[in-house]
Amino acid sequence: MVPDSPLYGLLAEFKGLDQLIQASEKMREKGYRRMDAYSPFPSEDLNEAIGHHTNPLAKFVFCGGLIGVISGFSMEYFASVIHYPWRIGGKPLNSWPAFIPIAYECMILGAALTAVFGMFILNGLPMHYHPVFNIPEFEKASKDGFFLSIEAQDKQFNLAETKAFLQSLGPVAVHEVPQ
Amino acid sequence: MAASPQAPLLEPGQTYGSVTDKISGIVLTKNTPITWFIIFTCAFALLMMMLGSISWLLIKGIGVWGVNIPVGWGFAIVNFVWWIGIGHAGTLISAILFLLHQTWRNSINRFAEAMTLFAVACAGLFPLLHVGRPWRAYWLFPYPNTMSMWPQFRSPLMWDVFAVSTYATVSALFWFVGLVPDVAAMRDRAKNPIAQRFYGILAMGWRNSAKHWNVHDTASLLLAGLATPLVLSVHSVVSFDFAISIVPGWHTTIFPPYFVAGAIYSGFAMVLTLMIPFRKLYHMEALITERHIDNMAKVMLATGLMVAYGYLMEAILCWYNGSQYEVGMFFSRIKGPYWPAYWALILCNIVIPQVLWWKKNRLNTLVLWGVSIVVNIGMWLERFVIVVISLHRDFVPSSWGIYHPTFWDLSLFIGTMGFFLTLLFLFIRFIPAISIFETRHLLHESEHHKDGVHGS
Amino acid sequence: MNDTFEPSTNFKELPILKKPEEKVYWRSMDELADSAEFRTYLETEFPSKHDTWLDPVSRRDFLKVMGASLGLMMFTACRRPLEKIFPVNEAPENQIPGKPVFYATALAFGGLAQGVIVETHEGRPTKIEGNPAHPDSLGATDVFTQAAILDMYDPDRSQSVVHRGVVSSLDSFVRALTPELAVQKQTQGASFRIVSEVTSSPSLLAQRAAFLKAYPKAQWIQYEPLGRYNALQGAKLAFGDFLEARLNVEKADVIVSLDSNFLDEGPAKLRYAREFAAGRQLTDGRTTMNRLYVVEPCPSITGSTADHRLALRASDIESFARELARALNVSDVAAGGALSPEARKWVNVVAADLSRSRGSSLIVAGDEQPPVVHALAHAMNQALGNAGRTVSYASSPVAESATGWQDMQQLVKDMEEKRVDLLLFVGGNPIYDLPVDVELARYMNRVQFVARLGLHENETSNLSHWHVPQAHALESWNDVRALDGTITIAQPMIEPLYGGKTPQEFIALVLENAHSAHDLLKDYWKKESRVALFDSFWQQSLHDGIVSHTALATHQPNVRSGFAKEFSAIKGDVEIVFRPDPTIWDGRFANNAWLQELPKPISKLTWDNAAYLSPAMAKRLNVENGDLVSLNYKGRTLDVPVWITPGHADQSLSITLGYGRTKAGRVGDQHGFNAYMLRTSDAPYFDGGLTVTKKGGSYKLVATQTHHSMEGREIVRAATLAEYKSDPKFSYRKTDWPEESETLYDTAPKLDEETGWGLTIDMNGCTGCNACIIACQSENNISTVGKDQVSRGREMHWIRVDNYFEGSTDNPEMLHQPVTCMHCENAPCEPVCPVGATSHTAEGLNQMVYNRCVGTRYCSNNCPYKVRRYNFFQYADDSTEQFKFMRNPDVTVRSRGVMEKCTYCVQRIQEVKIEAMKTDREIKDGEIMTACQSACPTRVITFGNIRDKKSRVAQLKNEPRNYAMLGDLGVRPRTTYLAKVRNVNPEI
Amino acid sequence: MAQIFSRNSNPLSRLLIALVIFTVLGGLGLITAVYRSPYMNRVGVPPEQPVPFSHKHHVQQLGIDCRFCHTSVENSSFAGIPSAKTCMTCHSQMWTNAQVLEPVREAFRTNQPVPWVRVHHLPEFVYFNHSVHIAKGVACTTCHGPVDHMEMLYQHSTLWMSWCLQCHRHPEKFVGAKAAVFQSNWIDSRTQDLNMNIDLAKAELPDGNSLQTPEDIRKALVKHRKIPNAMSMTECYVCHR
Repeated sequence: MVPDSPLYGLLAEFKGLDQLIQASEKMREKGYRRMDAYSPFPSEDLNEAIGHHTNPLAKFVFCGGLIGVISGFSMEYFASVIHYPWRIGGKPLNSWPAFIPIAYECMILGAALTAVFGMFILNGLPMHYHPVFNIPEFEKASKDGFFLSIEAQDKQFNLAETKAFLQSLGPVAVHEVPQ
Repeated sequence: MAASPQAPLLEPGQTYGSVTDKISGIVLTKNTPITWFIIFTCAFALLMMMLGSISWLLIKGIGVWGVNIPVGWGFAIVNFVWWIGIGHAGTLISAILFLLHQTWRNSINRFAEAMTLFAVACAGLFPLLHVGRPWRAYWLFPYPNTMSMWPQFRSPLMWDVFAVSTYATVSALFWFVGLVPDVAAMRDRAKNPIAQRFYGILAMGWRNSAKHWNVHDTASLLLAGLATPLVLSVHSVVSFDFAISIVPGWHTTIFPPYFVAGAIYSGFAMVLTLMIPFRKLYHMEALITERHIDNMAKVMLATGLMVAYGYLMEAILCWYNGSQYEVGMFFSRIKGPYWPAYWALILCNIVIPQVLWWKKNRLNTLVLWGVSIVVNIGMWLERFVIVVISLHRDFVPSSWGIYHPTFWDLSLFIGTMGFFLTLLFLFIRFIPAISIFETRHLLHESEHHKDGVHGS
Repeated sequence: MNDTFEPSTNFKELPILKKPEEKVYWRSMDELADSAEFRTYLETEFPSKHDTWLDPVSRRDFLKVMGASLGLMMFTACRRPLEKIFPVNEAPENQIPGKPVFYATALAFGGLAQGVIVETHEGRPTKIEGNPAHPDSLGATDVFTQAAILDMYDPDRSQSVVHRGVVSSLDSFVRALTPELAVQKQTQGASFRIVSEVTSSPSLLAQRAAFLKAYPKAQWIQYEPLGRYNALQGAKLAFGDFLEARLNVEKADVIVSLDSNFLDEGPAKLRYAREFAAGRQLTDGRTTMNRLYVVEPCPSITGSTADHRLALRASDIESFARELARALNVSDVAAGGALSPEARKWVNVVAADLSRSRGSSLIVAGDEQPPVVHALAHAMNQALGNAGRTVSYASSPVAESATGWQDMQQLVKDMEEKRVDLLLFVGGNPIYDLPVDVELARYMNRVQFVARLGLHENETSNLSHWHVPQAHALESWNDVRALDGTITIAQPMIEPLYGGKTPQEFIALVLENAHSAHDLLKDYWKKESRVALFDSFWQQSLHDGIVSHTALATHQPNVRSGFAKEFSAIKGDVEIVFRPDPTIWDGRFANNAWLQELPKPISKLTWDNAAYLSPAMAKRLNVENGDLVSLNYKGRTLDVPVWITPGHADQSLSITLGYGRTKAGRVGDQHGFNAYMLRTSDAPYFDGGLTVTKKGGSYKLVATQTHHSMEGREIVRAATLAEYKSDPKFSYRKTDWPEESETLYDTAPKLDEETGWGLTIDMNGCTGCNACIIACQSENNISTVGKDQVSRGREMHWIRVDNYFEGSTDNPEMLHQPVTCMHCENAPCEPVCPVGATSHTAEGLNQMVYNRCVGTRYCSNNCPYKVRRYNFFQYADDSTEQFKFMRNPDVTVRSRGVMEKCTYCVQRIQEVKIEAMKTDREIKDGEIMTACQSACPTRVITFGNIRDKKSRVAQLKNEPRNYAMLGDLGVRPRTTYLAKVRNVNPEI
Repeated sequence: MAQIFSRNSNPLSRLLIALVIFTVLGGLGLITAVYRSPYMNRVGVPPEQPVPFSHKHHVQQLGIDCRFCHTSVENSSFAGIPSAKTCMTCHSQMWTNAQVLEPVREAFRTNQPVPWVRVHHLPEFVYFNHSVHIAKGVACTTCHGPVDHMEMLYQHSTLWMSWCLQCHRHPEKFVGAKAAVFQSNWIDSRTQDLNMNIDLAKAELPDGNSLQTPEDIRKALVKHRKIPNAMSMTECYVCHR
């Protein structure tokens, strides 16, 4: 880490989830927005508190599935009815009941792919470098640590004040996070 | 079920830290248990045998197997269906139980999902190898070509191609999504720089932030929602390979449900077969408690009964439709040249598992382990009965024949087991076999459950 | 794993014009024959099992090039004989490359002619058809004739003159022979013997006369192990002369066969089978049919076709014949031995039935029965006034061979006493197939000079000083008579592959007037024919395949009496019966893979013979199929596996000759058991005094069909004539014919309205002779797979003849059913193919595209008739040059991992369709014939356009007996069957 | 824990992902391109021949008819390759001692074939029949291209199954006047239309003169010659047996 580099923001560590939740709520009341909270397991209350509790993934997935099923069936239809029709066992060219399974699988595939890649994109992953990793204690975030970060970009942000306010929320420690 | 006041899902006295360290410890430890090396070596040897018999098959042709006319499908298809079926338990545990908020799944789903992947990998080999000209197998995929030819989409085998490949892809992605937070944890625990980078790259910079968790939860939920119908469809499609045909003993509408039930049955059996030794080997009693074992045993018993119902229905339907070919096929099952296979199947899948009615048997891991193995055998026999017995005596008596598996049939089958175990043991060695973050979550909830804040 | 499947190391890409970087040019057969690769080809495993990752090597490019070469070479370098020959449709000089040319010729079998028409492509014979103009073919062929094509290309044929095992040359042979001849001239050939196969060739017999003139004290013996000596001697007994009985089966209403397999054995079997079927055809409103009684020990094709069959020990046939003759008041016939009550009843019933139809009945004696039975048959026919009506007599074209059996014994005696110095074998294999007590082999070394002319270097060549390669019939100029004497001038299709000599050429060397066979023959006929315009006579004869007006005159001899005065019964309670093998005859076809793999008509065994016995006898011996038993007979022992045969006479054990060859070639060696080791000169066909003991241990016998019960399913439908008359539609089931409307798929593309191919098989005429199987194999380049693969259920025949038993196991009814691809309109195989390798044409063909097939075998699983065949290995031998020449260029050779099946001979359909399209004309009914159809002796297979109501096949499908096998599955098969009708006699 | 990855690892990883996607797609594209290139199917690449025979010279300049050498094209599946004799009919008179013709003379003397290199090569499982195509009015040049402009003969068409199917699905786009099948003006000078001699076609049709556009004429020709419909013409057995 480079101490004299410009500041990314502040990172406050808390004792437990409940404290983190309260702190996050306080910060929001204070008008801070560009924050994020870190906990070793998902917690809807925390998401509520910090304000990350909605996302558009479901809509994307729906579209993905729709594209999948349509392209799947139209491929089958084009192949067996339009492009090269064969007489097969006295069955119609457009044997749509027989086309259902493949169309169905295509739908699932389309939807699932959207879900996974949507997740990564919405989370801005991969992002192997992130300032918060500069703080050695942050390692606990994937074990039993509960953190709250405020970015310097936040218009409310003022190093001294913010730090002081954070201190008032009873954290275990507050770190300055370099870029 | 999670809320019921019975044996806990976690031994008391666990903390976020302790569970994290315990699980990641398995992977990050310097000293791998010697048993791991022993089993891995055996598995690897078998894998080599598989490669050997595959090469022989490719050099010589399908004829090295016992298949013939009328029995055009032999071990290859039997094993394919068997492996696919085994795979299904993983998806079921991770997806369906997830949707049903069965929190007890948490400590076993990672393991089960991994099992799914590897089972599907084994299964996927067989359709490819059993075609006469594997070097032409790409014709099974629709792609623009200079022949302006297309696959024939009415064929259940085409449905298989799509179903199985979709299934493999989706399970792999689902598994990876669940894995990301844990490899992040590994990244943070790892001391050795190579390990750090390895897990670091896999973790893709996961930060456990509320933002991440939020989207991650949605994604998991959606994937579970997709995987559930997928797993049901896959084994239905596999059953269509038979149900769509006109062969007596294949041409029946009960196949889809009863194949799915059978798949889950064999899947859970396989989970137990692997989980029980694993639990012992890595002293995971704290995380994989008797409760898990008991629940899985119950699921096995239930699905076992469904399968039994399936067999009964087959007999009744065959009597009911009264077709002489169906009746003939049924009698060739119970007293034809392959009668031992049929009766052994009844013994393994219906009679023996009834011991699971008694709790003490369910909790006696040794008994349970034995039963689970028996069920695995039984389910393999079921596929053998369906594939071979139905084919060997169909409509025209002059063409009746007999199928003798050859050495290469067996070696390939056993070889895939080696393939499966090799992958599994690599997984156990390098990837947290139990979902860490879900265990933490479970711990958190159970604590709040004690002071009655939350319930699940 | 079986070791017959080791990849052959010397795989060579065909010489073809393909890509610039791999220019290899094929010029002519002899260049090829001399090349080193060619020699190595001959070493390759056969049937060669060659694995390749490639699709079949470009066989047809090779032929395209051959076509090109022909154009380039103006036919001179290709192995067409330089002599002018005259094809059926056009002369070679205006032969069109890429188009087949057809030539008429004849193959000799047992010395008598089978008239054929041979299809040749660019000078290579590829397919044999019957010659409709020939009296003993009538357009049909039998299995041996069909398989001759493979014999000709057999890579194991002898390639060069051999002297004491060392390759030599014809010149040195002649040089060695000349002094010997000189010596003989002094002694008038006193110690000079020639042993040839039976022959009716006028030119060869003329040479024989010339030979005997030059060497008055010499002998020329005509010997065949299964020569029809009994028939000739029987005629001698009855008429005092070697006459041939010529049957007119069609005219006969009641036929009694005394152990005669006349539908499948003998020179005129094809004609007899045709007439027999015609005599019981129930189509076009006919309701009368002939009735066939068969009395025989072991089930034969004739027996299985009979309306009534009595299983009687061969030794009791004579007694039966005597009783029957007495019942028909034939004068002074001594009574035979005691008969079973059943047999007695038979005598009375049959006699009554015969006398009801005097003049229109027929009694036939089997070639395996002693002369007296034949004489009795002649006497009975005369007594019934059949002579001149259903049977007529003429002198035999092979009369000169009548004493061959005894002559051979005399020859060996002479050799033993050193009275033979110069011995020439012209074909044949006496070392192997002489009776065991005629010890030729033992005294061979007492002869100074032994030479043999033969197709293969076989057991006899081994013990001869010289071996000279013989030209195959398809490579030879020859003339040969049919049973009725009609002469065919046989022309070669190709010059001898290995420079073989014809018998005429060989004898010419002896007579020291060496000429080419062509000149010899032409000169002979110039003298014989005495026609003004010889050239036009010659051309006409070659073109037609027969020389007109050469049939021998018939006459009405009187049967002498008193030949049957005394009767001597055969001792011993268990009898042994020797029979010709239905697929390899006396062993001469042992190296023919097609015939080895062809299932025996009744047992369905392949690649082996066995001891056939009745279920009852098997129970007493406590043996199963394949268990080894020891046969003790006249102090000799042979261990053979048994095959339990329902309908076999009890206390009788029959075994076929021709197996157990030791020097047949790579295909024929070490298969089966050599029954000649038990056969003695005094009892050539059967004898009592056999003791059978279970030996313990067993031998792997391989049959293509193991289950002979129909399990109550209506696969083959049959009724009696009475039932048929009362209900002509007895085989009709409504469920077999689902209405067009009975479908969920009414939007399916409709099939063509003008043309729809279909096939019918009239079970009433099918004798189960297997001719269709080999015809199909030859036409469609079907591979043989070897015993091991057959045992795994992987035989490749596109058409099979199923054989079902009904009724008691002691004497069941037997039903033969040929099964082709049914070309179902709703074919179950089609929807399950993932790559669309099998689909349907508008004209109703279920097409199978080999080059698209990936080999999932799903189609075969879903085929209710199980007519699809699969290349589990690289069965097609793509490394042996000869087979590339042999194959039909119009049919793709299937590679490993590919499904194949009957196509209704689509290549023939396409050929005709294209010709018709070119001139926008209609295709005539009967213009397209499938291979099985054109081979069928009884003409029960009919192919054609079912949409054309006037076509024969459409009419047959309207017959009341028409039924669809497994029609209730709703697959709407295009191949349908006409149910079988038996003309039973209620009194039995 | 300290940073494992440097600051610029983020753009790097994104770049990497993009790269992977690109290589996969690009790779597939490349394979397809190569497979369909003349390098693979030899279209337009004249092979080395033992004798530098010029179709241009013989057809265009000397005006020799196709059938003079390819004798069996009208009645056999195989068009026929001329024998040395055919060559010598003229070359015994002209160019009698031209070095290039030595192989031909040698072949004529020794009765051995001239080792021509096959230009149009079909797989052995494809059964193509020249005569019926000629009979239905598919001109030589429709498939063999401007042979009369070829110094050295090369393969004009891909001979892919898809290529065959074009015509078997839409014969009305390809058939021409029967009288013109052997004409080498493979582009009609006036209509600039492929193998379509309007006048001859009209002459051939009963109601020829009532028709105007080449399209109509071709449709009429297809009907007139009873060429089956697309679905029958694209059945497997038409070409594979």
